[in-house]
Amino acid sequence: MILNKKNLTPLLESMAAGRDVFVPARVDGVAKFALFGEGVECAFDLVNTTMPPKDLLFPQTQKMYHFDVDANGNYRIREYDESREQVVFGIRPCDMRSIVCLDEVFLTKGFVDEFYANAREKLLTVCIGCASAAETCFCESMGVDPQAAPNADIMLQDCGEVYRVLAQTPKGEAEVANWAAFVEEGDAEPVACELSLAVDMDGVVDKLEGLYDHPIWENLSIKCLNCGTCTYVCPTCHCFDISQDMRRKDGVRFRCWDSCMFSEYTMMAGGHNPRPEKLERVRNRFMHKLNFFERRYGMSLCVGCGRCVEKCPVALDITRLIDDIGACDVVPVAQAE
Amino acid sequence: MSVVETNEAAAQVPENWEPKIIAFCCHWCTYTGADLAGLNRMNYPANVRVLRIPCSGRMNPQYVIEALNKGCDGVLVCGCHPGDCHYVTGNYFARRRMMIFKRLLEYEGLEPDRFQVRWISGAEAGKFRDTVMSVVEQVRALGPLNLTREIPYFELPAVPDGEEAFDAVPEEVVPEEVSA
Amino acid sequence: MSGIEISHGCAKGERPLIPQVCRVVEITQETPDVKSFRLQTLDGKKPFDCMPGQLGMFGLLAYGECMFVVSAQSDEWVQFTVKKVGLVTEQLHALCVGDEVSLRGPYGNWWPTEGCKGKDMLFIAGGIGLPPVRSFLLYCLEHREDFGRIDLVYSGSKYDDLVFKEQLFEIWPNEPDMHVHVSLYREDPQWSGDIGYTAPYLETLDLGPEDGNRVAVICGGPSLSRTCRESLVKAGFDEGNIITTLEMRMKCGVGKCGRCNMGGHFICLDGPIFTLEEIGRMHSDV
Amino acid sequence: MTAQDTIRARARELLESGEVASFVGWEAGRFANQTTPLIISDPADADKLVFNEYCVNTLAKYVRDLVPRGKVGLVVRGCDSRGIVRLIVDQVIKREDVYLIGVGCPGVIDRKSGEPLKKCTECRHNNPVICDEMAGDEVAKDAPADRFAEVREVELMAQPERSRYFESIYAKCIRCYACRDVCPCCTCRECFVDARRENWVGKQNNVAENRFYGLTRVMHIGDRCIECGECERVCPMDLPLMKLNRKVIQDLNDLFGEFESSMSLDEGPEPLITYDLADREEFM
Repeated sequence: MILNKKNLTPLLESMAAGRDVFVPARVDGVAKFALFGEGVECAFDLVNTTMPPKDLLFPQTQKMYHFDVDANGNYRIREYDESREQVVFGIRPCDMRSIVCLDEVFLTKGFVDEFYANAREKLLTVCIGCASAAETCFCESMGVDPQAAPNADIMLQDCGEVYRVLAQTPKGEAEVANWAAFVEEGDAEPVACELSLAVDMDGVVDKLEGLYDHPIWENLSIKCLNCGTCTYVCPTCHCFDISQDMRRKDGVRFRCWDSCMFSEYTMMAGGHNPRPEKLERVRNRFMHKLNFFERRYGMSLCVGCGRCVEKCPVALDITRLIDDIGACDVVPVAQAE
Repeated sequence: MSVVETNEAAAQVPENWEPKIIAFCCHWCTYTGADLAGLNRMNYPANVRVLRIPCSGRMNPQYVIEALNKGCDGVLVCGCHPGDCHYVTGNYFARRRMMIFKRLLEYEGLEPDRFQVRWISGAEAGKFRDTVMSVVEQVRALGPLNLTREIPYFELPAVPDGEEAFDAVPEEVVPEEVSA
Repeated sequence: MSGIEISHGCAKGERPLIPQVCRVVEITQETPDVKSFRLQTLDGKKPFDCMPGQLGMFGLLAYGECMFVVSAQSDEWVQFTVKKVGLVTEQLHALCVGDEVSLRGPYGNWWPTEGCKGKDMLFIAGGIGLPPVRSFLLYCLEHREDFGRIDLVYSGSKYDDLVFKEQLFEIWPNEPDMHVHVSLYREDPQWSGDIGYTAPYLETLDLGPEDGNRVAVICGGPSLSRTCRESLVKAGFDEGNIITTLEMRMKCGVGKCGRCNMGGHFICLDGPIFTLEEIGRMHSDV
Repeated sequence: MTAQDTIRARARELLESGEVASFVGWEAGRFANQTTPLIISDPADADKLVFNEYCVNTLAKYVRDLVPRGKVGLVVRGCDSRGIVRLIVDQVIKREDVYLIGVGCPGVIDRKSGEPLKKCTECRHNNPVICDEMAGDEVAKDAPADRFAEVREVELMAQPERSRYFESIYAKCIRCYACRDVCPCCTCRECFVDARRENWVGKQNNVAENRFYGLTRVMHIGDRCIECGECERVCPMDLPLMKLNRKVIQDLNDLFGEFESSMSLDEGPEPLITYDLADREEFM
């Protein structure tokens, strides 16, 4: 099926009837996913937004439950459920792959995080393939096809003037069914997207096992500022902190994004901090991206979107790290984990 | 419940709205002046909550922002007259810091009357009362502070109005018999 | 490697971050800065049943919550032993009986009670490290016949810091085939016993590995566990027979907030109990 | 001998002679015209050092972590040298901890747009204020038109409009603290943000907390700000942070006399940590 780019806007208006539709847009100069409505002009020309779409599933500050004292003086806890029907229209294949990583974290291993699970069920993902890539994109090297997203509900492959519509899940088929007014029959060839940046990932995971005390981390972390920019613009970073807002007797407990780069992230009450210096934190972050997550869930936590390469104040570049690791002559010690 | 007050919501004035004002008073001069005002049975509106600080030099700008975020509509900082400071130079530093901070807050859109600084000595009980009255009137005229404040703001018990509003001595609380 | 088998990532549960409101039914003051709290749900039942060594996220709704080991349990309450070190523990110490607290759990894995059957047990603890070790010790004492000789090596910095003194000096020494060795780091007027740090004190007791039949359980501060591990390995212990419980800052308790990671493993979900051999394989910056 | 060759040669000499334990400069990044900071201690790496019009980062703050390893060699332009002065005056490092190779700065070009960076168009001191030696001659640069133009532009707005303007700024902030971590004035051992027990500012990201953080940071560095513009450059959300810093500098200059912070090691105390009996009196 074909969807002509001209009738994107009427399609969005029809979809936005009962639901919140989020589209990539520039709001006050910041490229992020904004609620489609008046005053928001979609920016589908953007290769990718600065702020990742993880904000829809895992908001930066999310109220978990409200507690207050009920009639007979006992504490009462009432959960918030702010999840509602949402559509993210125009998400890119690399961000779709990041949603797979977030699903693994929040929905598996013995505990299902119901805040994330509720939001995830009610989210319809319409992924748009990339016809052109930015200089910092390296998704193909991380196993992501710029024109395909297997776990998206609907895949719109960019074919120049039109999109090729592929409904990939029952939910997607149901949605495409009522797109009849905008879609016509026919087929089109998706535009091949060449990436200027590529890294060689094979062997890196195993090599990292033996590199824990290698000076490579020293040279890398010495120039890092330890700010939280890379973790907050990264689509797959999922660390959070839990705290509460009080108002005399009642209050709200919320969870909010946290960054492994902050100094008090692992600071214990007794004053002991297992990761006191920049070296341990930077090493932990990149090991988590390239090795730890792979060992635990079997997929890399870096999807190659290039946001951290783009936004790092000191241009500390994960692709150069991968190249340096490749160049290291440490014999890969395959750890049987 | 944490109340998200956006700009429009706070614009209309609820009918029995009373301005909430915090006065940071320096322990040696203004606090004594306020005490003297109480001694002389001078009546001033109870909208002002007095907080004692050792010296106006101890006035941290963070207290002002926290007060505004937590729900106050006006902040008053009082200290000793320059030269009277118990710590000799406390109010000189405070004068500079507060001048800069006042301009910064006005630059950020806070109405000038909401953040005021006064030098009030221990003997000027009248000046303390007049300052408090004028601040309360000015802030009442400005209405509620319409900054976005997602921190839950304090809802202190409604201020008793009418003439017994000023005699703030609570009557003896008679414990009724505790039922079984 | 005939090491002890420990199950990992075995905690299950739904609505992981939502606590239940519990009531404090009994508070015992162990030392000037350590208290034990017994908790029950509002309607008087046991909040959750858990295996020895599992953790619970115990805290106050107004101030926050921290992860503690369930130091003892019965069929009506669970007990947590809390040392006053930070913001939340300070508020916990201000609690009185009948107050309401927030509790969620059980989290983490448990002591390998099956794996250690029939072995001699050597428990090593330092200061506030005794409660986690005690949860296993109490299990061993309840199933005394399953275990061989039990030794407890416990040390603290001051006499006041010794936790569970009553059990330590009156009850446990009289248990069959159980030997309690207590030492203090420094001279203390109230103490006439041994003086010495845990690792050197351990070597003076010459508790050998009994060619694989003795299991060592360590819990204490970073320095204690490092020095004791070295002295045990030097004494000939096989790394698979040394079990320790690790500690890091925990916020979610269910392996999602990414904070307590040891390499790819999360201490709150896969741990906190690991054998030394497993820790050796992980990238540890504890 | 271009400035870059001089820097490379001097860096190699300093490292070989052991006079300097580590040397801080820039190296070429992966992409065209991209540079990234480079810290070397091995003389052989000296050839990686580059100096061109794309050296975006200000290097002063790296010295703080490197001083424990020994004396640090550093390439300094106008903003870097003022950053070093700031660190010395704030007693974070001592003058003899650093060896400064000065170089005149023609202004840095943004590698994407090709025009000079905003912070360089507004730069008024492009030649090093202190250095041990000069690697190239000073570069004359005409002073920018109006230092406080953007501040005045905000001041002319009406009060409600200004309030909404700053609320939209604070609504965009994601609290990544890049502005704090890059600023040479922000060198507290434990920042109030990390003092979790005192909990000055919560971790949630809402307008109220962002305003608290933003205003506090401006008041902490207002009188010591060296106007290097790095906080604005590194902000991932492109917040106009210099509008706040420059507002405080403008008021300080108007009220307490012209003061240019971090210009020399023996300059007078900053305006907010001193006082004058004849200061303007507004609170009588």
